[in-house]
Amino acid sequence: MSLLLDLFTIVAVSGGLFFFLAGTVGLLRFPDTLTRLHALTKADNLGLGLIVLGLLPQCPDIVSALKLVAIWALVQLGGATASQLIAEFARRGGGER
Amino acid sequence: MMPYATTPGGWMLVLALMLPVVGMLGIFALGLRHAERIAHATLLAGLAVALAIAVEVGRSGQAVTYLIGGWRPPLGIALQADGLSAVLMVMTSVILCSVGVFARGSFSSPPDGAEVRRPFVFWTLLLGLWSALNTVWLAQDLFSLFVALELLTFSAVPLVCLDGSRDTLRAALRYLLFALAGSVFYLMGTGLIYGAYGTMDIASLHQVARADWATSVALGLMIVGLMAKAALFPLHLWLPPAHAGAPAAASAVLSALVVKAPFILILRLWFDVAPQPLPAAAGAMLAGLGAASILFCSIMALRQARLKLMIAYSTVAQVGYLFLVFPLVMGSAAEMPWDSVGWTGGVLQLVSHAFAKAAMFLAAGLIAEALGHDRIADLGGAAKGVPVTVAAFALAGLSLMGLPPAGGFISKLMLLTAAVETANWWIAATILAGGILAATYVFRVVGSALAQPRAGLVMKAVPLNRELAVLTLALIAVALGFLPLQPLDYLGIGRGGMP
Amino acid sequence: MAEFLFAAAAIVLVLTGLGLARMLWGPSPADRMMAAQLLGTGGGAIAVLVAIAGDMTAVLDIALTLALLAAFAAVALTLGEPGSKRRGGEE
Amino acid sequence: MSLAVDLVMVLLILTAAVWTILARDRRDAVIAFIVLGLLLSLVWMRLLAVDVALTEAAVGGGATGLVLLRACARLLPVEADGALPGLRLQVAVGVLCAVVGACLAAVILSPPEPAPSLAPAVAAHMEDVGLKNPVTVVLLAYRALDTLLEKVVLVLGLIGVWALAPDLFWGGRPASLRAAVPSGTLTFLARVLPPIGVLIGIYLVWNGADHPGGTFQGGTVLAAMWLLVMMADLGDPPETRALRLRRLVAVGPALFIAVGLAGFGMADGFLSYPPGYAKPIIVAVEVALALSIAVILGLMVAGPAAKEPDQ
Amino acid sequence: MTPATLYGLCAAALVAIGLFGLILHPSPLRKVISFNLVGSGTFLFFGVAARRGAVAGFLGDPVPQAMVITGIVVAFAATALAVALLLRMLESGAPTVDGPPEQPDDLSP
Amino acid sequence: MAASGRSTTRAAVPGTVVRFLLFLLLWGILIGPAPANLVAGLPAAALACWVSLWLLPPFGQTLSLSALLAVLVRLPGQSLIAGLDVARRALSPAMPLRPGIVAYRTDIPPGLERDAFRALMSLQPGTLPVGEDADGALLIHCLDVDQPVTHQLALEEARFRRGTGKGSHG
Amino acid sequence: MTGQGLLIASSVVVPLLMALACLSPAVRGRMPGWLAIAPLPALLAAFLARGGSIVVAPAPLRLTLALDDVGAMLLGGAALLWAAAGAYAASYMRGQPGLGRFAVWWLLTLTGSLGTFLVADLTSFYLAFSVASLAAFGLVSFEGSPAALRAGRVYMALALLGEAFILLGFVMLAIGAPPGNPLIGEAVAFFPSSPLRDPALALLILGFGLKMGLVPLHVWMPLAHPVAPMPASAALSGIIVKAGVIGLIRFLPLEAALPGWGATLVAVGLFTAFYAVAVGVTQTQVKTVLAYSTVSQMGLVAAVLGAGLMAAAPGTALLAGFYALHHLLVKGALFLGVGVAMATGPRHRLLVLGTMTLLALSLAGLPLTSGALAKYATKPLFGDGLAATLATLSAAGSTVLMLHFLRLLGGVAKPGAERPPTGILWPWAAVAVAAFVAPWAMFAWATALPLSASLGAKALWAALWPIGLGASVWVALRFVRLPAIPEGDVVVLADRLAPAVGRAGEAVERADIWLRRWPVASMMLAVLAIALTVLLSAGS
Repeated sequence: MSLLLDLFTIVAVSGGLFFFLAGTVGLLRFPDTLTRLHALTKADNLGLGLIVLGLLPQCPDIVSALKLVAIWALVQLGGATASQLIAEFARRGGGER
Repeated sequence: MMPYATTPGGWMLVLALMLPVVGMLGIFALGLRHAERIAHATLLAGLAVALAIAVEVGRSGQAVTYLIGGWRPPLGIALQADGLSAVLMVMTSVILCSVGVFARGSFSSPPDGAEVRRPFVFWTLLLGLWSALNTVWLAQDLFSLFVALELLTFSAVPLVCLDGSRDTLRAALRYLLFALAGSVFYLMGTGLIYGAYGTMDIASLHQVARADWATSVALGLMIVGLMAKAALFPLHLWLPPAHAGAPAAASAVLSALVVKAPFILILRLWFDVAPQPLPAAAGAMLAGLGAASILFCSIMALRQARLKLMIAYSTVAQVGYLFLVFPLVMGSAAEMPWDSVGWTGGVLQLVSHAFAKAAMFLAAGLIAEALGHDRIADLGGAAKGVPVTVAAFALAGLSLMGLPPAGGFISKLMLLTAAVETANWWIAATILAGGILAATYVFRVVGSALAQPRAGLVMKAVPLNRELAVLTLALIAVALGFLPLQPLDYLGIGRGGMP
Repeated sequence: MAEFLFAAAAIVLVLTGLGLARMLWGPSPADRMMAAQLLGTGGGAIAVLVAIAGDMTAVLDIALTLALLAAFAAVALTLGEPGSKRRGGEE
Repeated sequence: MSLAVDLVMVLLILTAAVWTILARDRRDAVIAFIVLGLLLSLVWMRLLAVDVALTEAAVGGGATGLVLLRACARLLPVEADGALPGLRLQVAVGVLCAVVGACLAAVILSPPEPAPSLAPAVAAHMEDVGLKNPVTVVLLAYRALDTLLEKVVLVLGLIGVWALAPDLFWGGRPASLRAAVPSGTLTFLARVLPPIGVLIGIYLVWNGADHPGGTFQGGTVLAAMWLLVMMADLGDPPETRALRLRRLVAVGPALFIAVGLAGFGMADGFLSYPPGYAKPIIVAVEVALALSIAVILGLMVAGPAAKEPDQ
Repeated sequence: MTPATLYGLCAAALVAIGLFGLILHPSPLRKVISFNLVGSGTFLFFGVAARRGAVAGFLGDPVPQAMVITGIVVAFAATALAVALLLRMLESGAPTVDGPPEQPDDLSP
Repeated sequence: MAASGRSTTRAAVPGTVVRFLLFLLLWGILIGPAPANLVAGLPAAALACWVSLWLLPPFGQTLSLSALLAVLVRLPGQSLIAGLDVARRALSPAMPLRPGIVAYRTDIPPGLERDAFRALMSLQPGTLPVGEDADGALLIHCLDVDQPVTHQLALEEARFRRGTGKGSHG
Repeated sequence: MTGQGLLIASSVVVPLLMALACLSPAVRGRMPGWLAIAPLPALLAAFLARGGSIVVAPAPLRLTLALDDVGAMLLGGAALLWAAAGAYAASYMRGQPGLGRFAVWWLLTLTGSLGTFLVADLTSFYLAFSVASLAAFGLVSFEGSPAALRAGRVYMALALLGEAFILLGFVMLAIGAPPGNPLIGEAVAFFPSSPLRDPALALLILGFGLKMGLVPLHVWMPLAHPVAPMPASAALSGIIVKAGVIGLIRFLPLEAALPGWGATLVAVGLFTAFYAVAVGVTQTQVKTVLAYSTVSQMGLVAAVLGAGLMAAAPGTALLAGFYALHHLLVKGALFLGVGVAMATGPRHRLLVLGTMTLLALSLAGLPLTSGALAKYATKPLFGDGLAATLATLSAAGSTVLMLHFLRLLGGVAKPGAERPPTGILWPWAAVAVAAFVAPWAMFAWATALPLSASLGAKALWAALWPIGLGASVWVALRFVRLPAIPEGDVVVLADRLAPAVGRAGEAVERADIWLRRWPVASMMLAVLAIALTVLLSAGS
């Protein structure tokens, strides 16, 4: 059982790492500001989500696990709004002078 | 070094720290209507506490100590009033009380009780500044001293730009930034000290300090950071505009007291923290900068067209004298540093300059109020309009010049004696040259103030109680000249145990 | 398992670090701010990994704080709009 | 392996630091500084100083960043930064700073053996206080004076900021913080996040007695939430003349001092706590302090009064 | 080399970098930022001391950690005050970029 | 303290209670189940609730909890699809991107509801709201304008509106 | 506390209180009329309190006043001249603007100058000396004309320099003496064996010599004395320079023979005596000539002291004092007399000019005048060598200078002047009478020589021939075209330095602006930190 959970953790966390990689690559490769924002929000949020998911079995107690989920939820909320704010900002001229 | 223990009367030290804070919070929370009353009550109570502490130090013949929360250093923080601290505390409270009386005229709340900016800011910051100063005089912990220094900066900077004019804002910003640079240097040093010794307590450090690279770096950073805050040449960029731009009551406090705090800290670092004996070259460097301060900034003072700027430059010069102490004390034959003439001379110079400079700035403020300007060349008639003020200025000037019977004479004579005793001829020459320059710039003002008024000059009347506040300070500066010409035992109280 | 999680944290750090190139290249402030956002998310990930791997649940609070304030900088950035005429107190 | 990670971290930090200095645009510099703050928060975590990491995350990433970005916003239309001076001077200063850095590095490279520490002393007396978070014990018991003075610093800082108001505006409201262009997204965030933030802030304060966290971290989070509300234009900064507001500012330090002075009667003296009651007293003081800190930080960021007081 | 030492060196570098900016940047806002950089480096020195002092079952010496927290608070207050000051100065029409030192023309009240 | 909410109507009380309980639950998640912590938890949750009521007055409409839950449950899946979408484009050497902005006319009235929908949208695959045009249409930035973006969004909107109890307008 | 002590104290305290009272504008307005009263306690003390002393503040301060023989002699003369000049001023300056201010400076100067004769401890001496020198600035620059201001500046600069010399000298003197504030006697007794004897002596001679106007430190005198109002000139030239004399008398270890230093002093003094004559005869202003005469006479006093120091001759102090007293009174009378002469019409002119001639030639040692006594009394000190010859010849020099003075005086009458006002006539007459009488009365007491000896034919001849010689030279000089030497002679060299000083000041200002630039100052911060670190670690 423990082994299975460990395996789950490894798979999920690795998945998370993959999406972080994708996010970073996207951030570096994508051609314009708004596109890059997609990479940031979507890939990284997913990355964090997978990592949180993978860590759940490893949590020492239920409270930490719930806290992990809460963290993920907060990041979702933050990411969803921050990306829009930056997008609005970028579209209005991106702060370029 | 005797281990710390709370001594009888130690609670008064807490009072000295907390009274101003309570007063400040009181004004803040209750609004302006009560500001002046609270401030004056606090000032009086604080003066009483300071005197009581000084008496207790003298009576018991040992330092008054208090361990905060009963925690013994190095874990806890100790407050300690030795003879030197007691003197400084009394000096601080007397000057602040006089400034309080003086400021009644310029920072009173309006009669309708509406809150206005200047009195509110002035009184709260004055009290904040006082708590900071008392902390600097009393705390025995390098980190608490850092916090106290910041407290000092935060109270002092807004006082500079109380006017809100463009130039004073610039001056205040410059002051703040440079003071912060100094603070961060000091803090860096304390960090290294903690890394090396695991304590911030001055007495503990005194026992364990080693002469190694880490300690040298730490001390170098701390002392130079403090020099920046003391505006020692060539780190004086911020002082002239800041001190000249502040309202007179604030300038008096800034010039008389605030720049002294970092110096006292340097003194403590040098003699209480650093591994003894320190290389003579290091002391000579500080004294060399002090000498440069004296000569350079006296000449600058001489060339100013504005009275307040002149006084401000004079502050830089006079602070320079304090730094002459290091080689004089280190080279002295006295058994303990504080038994030497140089030590007493340095402390006396600090105290007498504080009184004299406070009197000068306040006098300059009154003169400017009476005449409507402070151009030195056009001061004619001031002696007729505000004779008491001009007399106070002249008396304070005596002290600055180092002429008898003023306090500045005794202090400079002691420094000179120490210089001759230790064969530091260049220091002797500097002291003398500084005296000549000071006399010249003071005479320039007094002469101008005594000149005939320009035709059609209308002078504003100045309330007598404000003039008397100024005169009191000047008279104290002069009265200090009646101290005997020998090391004061009082200044050694509470320091005896340290080798 | 802890080893793996620590390694994962290290990898996240490296990946986020690469993202900092955006901070240098820009070209617009929005792009640079994205690097900060990335670090917020990545930092949260690192914190949770370290917290669980090192069994220091207190570290979770760091992640919590980072998550809570993640959007804060982005909000602050929008204060500095181009063409904003607002100066001082007047509206 | 582990050192390699640290090396990466150091590289990232130095990159951000250099960019903070070299960035041509001041806003780019501020962003780099925010990034640096987040990285430093991770460093503190790595150094196992979780309390500090929390503080750095809240302040470096949050409060300071906001202050600086707001400054950029208000400086933007007015004036450029002015470039760094010529290359020759840059090289000279660079060498000078490198020497300073080398001096410091030399100190770091020759640490004393064994490393000094007050940890045993802290541990020895933890029982007396009854709290489990050593940092909080240090802050509120052993070195309570520093903490108290630091709060006074904050109050004075606030007075200093307020002092900059033009006479006419004294007592009025600070300049609004609202974003130049209204944004529904921001409003949404400001409606949803603050309650959660308030809860987290209180949690950090309450939890700080026994676990990492504490007054300042919690207070900062609370302040951040308040500022968020102000930025979304859901609430204006309050009038600075309001006595109720001022009492909120003063309540923390005042309670701290009162408790300290009460120590003269009820315990061993100033800032000592009666045995057995230390924890509740400290927590009460912390709560009051957190409240004051939140208000002070919010007001400091908001700035001096910029409008005439309402009649 | 321990991580603490490495971060100590990093702190020294941070100080040097910040100092560079503090000396050379003409604009006060950049100076404030640079000051914060130097401050961060300084705090790291405390952190190194704390980490090295990890004994008695503690992960680190809590005393310097507490000092850093106090230091961060003070540095924030300093930053806020400096920024408020420079904004006010700007509103009063003074140039923000360093010129030669000012000689106030008229300081009379 | 919760009762001090200004506009708390009788009908809204249950909502208030729900919020309070939710915050109390969050408190429990943060600090653990030890009852001693309730000393702080109750006032903290009450304060949070009060703040929440102040910022977010109770809706005058009924929420369909099941429909909302359905939206939330879809979220991780959507998130996964979105992540995979980005990863595919980012890691593919050809980098298949056809970015562009699409205007999307929504029936959701401006206000909190629309803001919430936008937040949701920004987590959807391939879409990122970047503002509104002069007519009040949402401007959506897409990674690939060839995708049937508006169609998808319309479906999402319908689901969302069911959750907020206004599904009939869809 | 004795009556004598109180009298001594009151001679300083009364004028000081009068000065303080001037803080009240009402009092200040009336003060010029009361100036003559201020020195009266001192005059009384000189007669009644000789040998008395009073400790104003006990140990460790030890502020002490004491009146010894030399002090009493000079104090009496000074008080008399101050009183007369004060009365003279009240009348002479009536109606001038700023009289209240004049009174303040006058009273302060007076307090200090009387104090120098009275004080017995080191600190008080320095105090009195400083008050006298610095307050005199107000008298010098009182007129406010460009010349007066320039004179005031030069005076101030040199006075401060002198103060500095003296202070350093005192410090060296006091080192090794008991800590605190030693009495002058104690410090000087320790002096000859002090390791710092030579530098201290050099500094003291420089400082006091500056006050006396020894060449080349005399430059301020011909500038300062003439520009002051007439009564002030009298006080400056008659009394203030005696502060230097009393300083040398008090501080030279006259009991210990120091031939080297003595010889130096004699050489400098005699050179001064002749140099001042040489420059003086080229001058065209009455008061300037008198000022040069003062320089010359003070040179002689210095020479007398030097001679005494060489031989450790007993009684030197009293002899020098005697000579100085004579000069004090005569010079005072001469300055006051210039004012009288200017206000006198042809009808009374002869009497005034006659008196002035007698006074002037008395300075040259005309037989039967008091001046002859002074010269006679000091002659033995010089022995028989070159110094003696030169000292004798100096009388010829004085004659030349005085004749020059008298010739100029003849031409200064104001047109339309009639009888001089009594307000200035009587004070002048009183001083003149005292100048003739006092030395006669004191001769035996001060010199321990029989008065009759000075009236012997040999003595008369010895006094007469130099005057004859001087007169011949003066006549001869009338046919020589004398170069025009500006007032203050070598001070013009300093004037040439003025632009350089100004440029240096500007350079300092520029340096300040540079140093106060942010990058410079903050770089200094780093540089200093490194430097201090290196220095601190150098020892370890």
